[in-house]
Amino acid sequence: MSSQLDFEFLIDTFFVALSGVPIALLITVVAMTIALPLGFLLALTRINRLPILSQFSSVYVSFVRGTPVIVQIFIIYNSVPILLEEIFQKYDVGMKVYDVNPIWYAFIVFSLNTTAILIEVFRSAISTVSKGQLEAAMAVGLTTLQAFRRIIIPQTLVVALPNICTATVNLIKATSLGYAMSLHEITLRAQVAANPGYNYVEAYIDIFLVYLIICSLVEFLFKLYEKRLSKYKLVIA
Amino acid sequence: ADEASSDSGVRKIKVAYDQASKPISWLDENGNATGYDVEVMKLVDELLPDYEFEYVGTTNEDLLIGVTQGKYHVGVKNAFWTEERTKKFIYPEEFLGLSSTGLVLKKENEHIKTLEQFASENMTLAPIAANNAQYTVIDEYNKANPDNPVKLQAGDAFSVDVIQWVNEGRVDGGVSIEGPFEKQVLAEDGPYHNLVDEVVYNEFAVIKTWPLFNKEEQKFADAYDEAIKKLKEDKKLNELMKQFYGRDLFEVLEKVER
Amino acid sequence: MLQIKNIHKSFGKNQILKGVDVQIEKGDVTVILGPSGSGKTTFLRCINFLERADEGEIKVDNIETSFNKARKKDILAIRKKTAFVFQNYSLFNNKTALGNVTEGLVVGRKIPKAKAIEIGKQALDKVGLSDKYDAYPSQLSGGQQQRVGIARAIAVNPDIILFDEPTSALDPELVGEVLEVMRTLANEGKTMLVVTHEMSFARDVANKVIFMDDGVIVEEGTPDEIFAAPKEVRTQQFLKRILRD
Amino acid sequence: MLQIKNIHKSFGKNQILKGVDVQIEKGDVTVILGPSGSGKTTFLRCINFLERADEGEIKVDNIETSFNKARKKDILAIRKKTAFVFQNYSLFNNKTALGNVTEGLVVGRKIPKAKAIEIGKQALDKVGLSDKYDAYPSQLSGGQQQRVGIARAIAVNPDIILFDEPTSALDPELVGEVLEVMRTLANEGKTMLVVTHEMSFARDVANKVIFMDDGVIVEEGTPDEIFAAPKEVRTQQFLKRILRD
Amino acid sequence: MEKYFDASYLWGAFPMLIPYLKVTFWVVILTVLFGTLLGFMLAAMKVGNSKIARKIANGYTTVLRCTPSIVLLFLVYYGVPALISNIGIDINDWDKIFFVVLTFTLQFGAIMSEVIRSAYESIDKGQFEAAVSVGLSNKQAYWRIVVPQAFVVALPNFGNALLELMKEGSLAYTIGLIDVMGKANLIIAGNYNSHALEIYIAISIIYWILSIAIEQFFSLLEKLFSKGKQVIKSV
Ligand SMILES: Nc1ncnc2c1ncn2[C@@H]1O[C@H](COP(=O)(O)OP(=O)(O)OP(=O)(O)O)[C@@H](O)[C@H]1O
Ligand SMILES: Nc1ncnc2c1ncn2[C@@H]1O[C@H](COP(=O)(O)OP(=O)(O)OP(=O)(O)O)[C@@H](O)[C@H]1O
Ligand SMILES: [Mg+2]
Ligand SMILES: [Mg+2]
Repeated sequence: MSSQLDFEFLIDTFFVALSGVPIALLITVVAMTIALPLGFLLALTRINRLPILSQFSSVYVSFVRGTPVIVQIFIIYNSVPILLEEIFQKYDVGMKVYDVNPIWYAFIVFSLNTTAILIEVFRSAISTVSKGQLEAAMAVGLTTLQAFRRIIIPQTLVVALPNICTATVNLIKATSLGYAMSLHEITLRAQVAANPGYNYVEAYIDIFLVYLIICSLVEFLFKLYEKRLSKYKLVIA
Repeated sequence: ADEASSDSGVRKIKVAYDQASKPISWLDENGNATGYDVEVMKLVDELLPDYEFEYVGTTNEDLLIGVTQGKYHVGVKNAFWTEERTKKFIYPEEFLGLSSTGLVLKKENEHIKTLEQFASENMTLAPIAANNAQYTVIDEYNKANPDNPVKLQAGDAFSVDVIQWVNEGRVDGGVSIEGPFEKQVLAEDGPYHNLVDEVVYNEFAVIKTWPLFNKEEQKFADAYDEAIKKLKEDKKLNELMKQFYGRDLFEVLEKVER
Repeated sequence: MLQIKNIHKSFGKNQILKGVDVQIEKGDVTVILGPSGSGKTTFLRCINFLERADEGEIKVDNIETSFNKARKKDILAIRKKTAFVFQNYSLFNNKTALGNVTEGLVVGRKIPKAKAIEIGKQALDKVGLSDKYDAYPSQLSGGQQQRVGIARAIAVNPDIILFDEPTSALDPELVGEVLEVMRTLANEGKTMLVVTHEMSFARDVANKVIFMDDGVIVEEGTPDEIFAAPKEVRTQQFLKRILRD
Repeated sequence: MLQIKNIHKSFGKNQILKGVDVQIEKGDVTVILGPSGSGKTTFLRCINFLERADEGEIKVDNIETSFNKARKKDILAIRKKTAFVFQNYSLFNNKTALGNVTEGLVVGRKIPKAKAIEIGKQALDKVGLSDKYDAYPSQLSGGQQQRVGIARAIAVNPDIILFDEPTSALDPELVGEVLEVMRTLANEGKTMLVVTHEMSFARDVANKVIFMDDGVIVEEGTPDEIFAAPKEVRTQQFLKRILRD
Repeated sequence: MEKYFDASYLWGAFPMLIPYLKVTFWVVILTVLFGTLLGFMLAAMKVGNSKIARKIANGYTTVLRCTPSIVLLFLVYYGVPALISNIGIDINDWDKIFFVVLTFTLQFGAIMSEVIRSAYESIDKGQFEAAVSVGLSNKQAYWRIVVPQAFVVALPNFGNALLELMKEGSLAYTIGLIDVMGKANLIIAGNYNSHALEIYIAISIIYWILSIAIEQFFSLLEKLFSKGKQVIKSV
């Protein structure tokens, strides 16, 4: 890339962008905390074809996975408050809908999305663990819950981890869509800084660097964990 | 990119424009570039036989990066002038257009005419896209009035429907430029004409807008200056302004501060 | 101790178990013989609810229920009273040999970890795996895996042990040893239900032999009755071929 | 036919094979005996390059190479001349019984599909699985799976068959049948290397018995020599315990 | 609510949006094709024996996965022509779809490489061994025995990646390539940013239908390929 980069701006804005990391990570952590168990459970309902739940989860998955997050944000951000406002007025709830911190919307949207992704991740991973493992666990007197926690999930995780990692990294990047809700995360901060001088090239370099750093860190942690979990495994050489 | 000239000596110029900024510039249903900024550039093109313009529709960010990088030679996006921006782009001598900026308010708040008033009544403002010129205007006001700032929030152009938000009471006011308000609310066939008695537009500033030239396009920028001067003398721009904004802003030119 | 009545089980259209009744008293060592595919494994699996039988009743100790109606609580209770040695080992892939053995103790039966490890090591020692505590299943030979499976079953000290061909992957030397372990268990009064092809074990240790074919019990009796004077033609055939060697 | 010299193999620090030499002539039926964990499976796996031995040479027919230097081409050629019956069956999960058997014919050896199916069915018939052509491994009993594994090996009509405990999961009746199949193969002049605990098979069919322990060959000879007059103390011990039954 | 919501905008949007699906489809199809190939190559490098290849593939995955799509798009749109102009070819004027597909291919490859690797590693080693032992070459063993089983494991994650791609494709709009999502934005802009909700609902209905169709196709594939598989059912 040619032209004069404004290095001073580049460096200053790097830290501006960096200051958006906590909010991005907060959303990521909250969404993951909700989505991991929920995704696993719903994956089971799909595998077991539990009547109502599995239909519900498949409709849910197809919608949430299928439509752009930005559209979901838009719809939720624009219609939920209107609906709530009407309800609040009707029942005289003394709360202002529009005072709700937009981060709550972010939590909801991103949790719903990540859950849908993880359902599929887990569905494929669970199917790689042989049935005998569950049977053996139950035969030594573990409850189903214990069997899953101690035997099935650890083996499932090994297969799922690379894809959970992808999902996490995607989630961190997707939090940038929070700008649509005025969430001051990484991208928005950098763009705001870029506007007065139109330093967009520098801003995007900073955005790039910040995401690269946090995402590779996250990826590194995942790799470590994967190694630890999979030490029992012999893979096709 | 300078070598892009063809054998005939006519140089191809890529004009980038914001394709979703009606009525300033947009890509219409038939896939043609139009809007005030674009139409002005078309007139400029006619006056410059050595240049041939090609219009590239794109987004704000890409326009800015593309012009910086020389992929596009010039860009129009209702851009305001700031000192810092002159480091990145060539601003020509002559401005391209004028933009009326104002507050969209509920009818009951009609009395608020300035940002000072708005700020002192402690009202909330709809988020403004960070790459939007209006953001800069408010931001500059805030820097100038640190003891009485407007509550400024960056957001997204598409997720914020200013008129709706104000009408719903989700915010007390929003910044808008006159053209869209005119077309949405005041026009008989406007999508929000039903709100014509609910919301008002109070102008607080008229601002010059500029085309942005790539740093190496000084010669082209000079040629532009020549052409646009002529267009202004011929009152061509006044007509376009009426056509796209429904009002000739040149009437208030002497009051324009920047 | 264990009583099963009229158990039926089909896979799709294939009826595998066609009404089997078994009654086992405390301290009994019952051997099930039968050709491949006759439903022996399926029978054991149904007892432990690893497979849901379609019909029939089961009574273990004081727990009495029917196969198709049994509730979670009953199933768990029955599983806690039994242990299962799988034909294909089914070790926990993600646990070491010792982990495999202690899992049921620590988690299933809430025995303190230190104590569980002690019991686990003893069980592994009993099957001759003192040097493989920390090996994962993928690092064990077939016979070693099978022995871990046996150790896992005996470690939980169940009322009844269900063995599904516990010596199939073992060399004769070890077969001897493992049968010795089982003999000891028998002498300790442990109740066992064993699918096996080891005639000598059946003859010496069992006090009851069941011959199964095609989903029904063809004949049952004491080892002497079955081996010396089988009544049914099918049993005679089966034994003739085996004992020829 | 098959000659192996000085094969060494370690897993990490554990030396499993410590210099084994074996020489097998065409038509030989060689039985490998030995306690669990002595390295029998590892030895067979190394011959088939499923495990890379650290050291040693191998000669199969006219192919001669060393274990650590063998090229892809040699390995494939050796594998085409051999077949392997796995201790834990290792059937293709995604293929039916018939698919398991024909895979090596159609893909590995380019035999026309129709012909392959014919051969495959014959092989399955031979091991008594005429009614299970279309069953997937997960729908087969342990013994049935093992028999599919055997059918899969004999179907490709290899020069040498490596058997790793081919009868471990079978009931005695079937053991007899499978051993009969192997006996037939032996009579047809097939070369076989068999890890087994079936003494009767070793005695009747083998013309050579190798006793392995702890990664070395302790003793080898004709069945008569080994069973009637073992020289080594370790062999005597092992046999004594086995033959007691 | 009626005051804000005007369904005629919703219905009116469909005929305008649907023609632009073509662009979405092209971007997705080309990207899936090239990206999956790239993913295979990277996955092979990751599980192969060469340490250097593994390092390269892992590094590539890290960087590409961690780069926000929009940044990558700019890098490709501006960086690649700059690089190529060094050898005297000007590709600045190439169709924008080229840069979009290139961007997503680079990224999709990285994601698919992890999908493929995890699926591959989940298949028991014995399957491969059994295949080579009956005389299949390594390649045949992979393609006939390992890959079909790994494929089933990969499918749901492949579906995730595909749907993700379909949606991300709308980023093409950033550089002015207009797909359905881009068109939706233009329609909204054409209405002076009003009635965006109706347009967005229309676009989500279109995407939803697409995603259902894709899912149906995938579950069909899954059924087809998971014969003989027994999965865990919690009793
Ligand atoms: N999940 C299943 N689906 C369909 N058929 C099955 C399934 N499991 C077992 N079978 C069939 O049920 C029959 C009995 O199987 P089972 O495993 O009980 O036999 P077994 O007596 O234990 O034989 P072996 O001695 O060979 O282990 C077999 O014919 C088998 O093919
Ligand atoms: N992948 C591995 N990693 C580490 N150790 C291994 C591995 N595979 C086998 N071993 C060890 O190598 C030794 C020999 O194993 P092998 O499978 O060859 O025994 P075997 O003679 O076939 O025994 P069995 O009769 O029980 O099948 C065992 O002690 C086993 O624990
Ligand atoms: Mg069985
Ligand atoms: Mg072995």
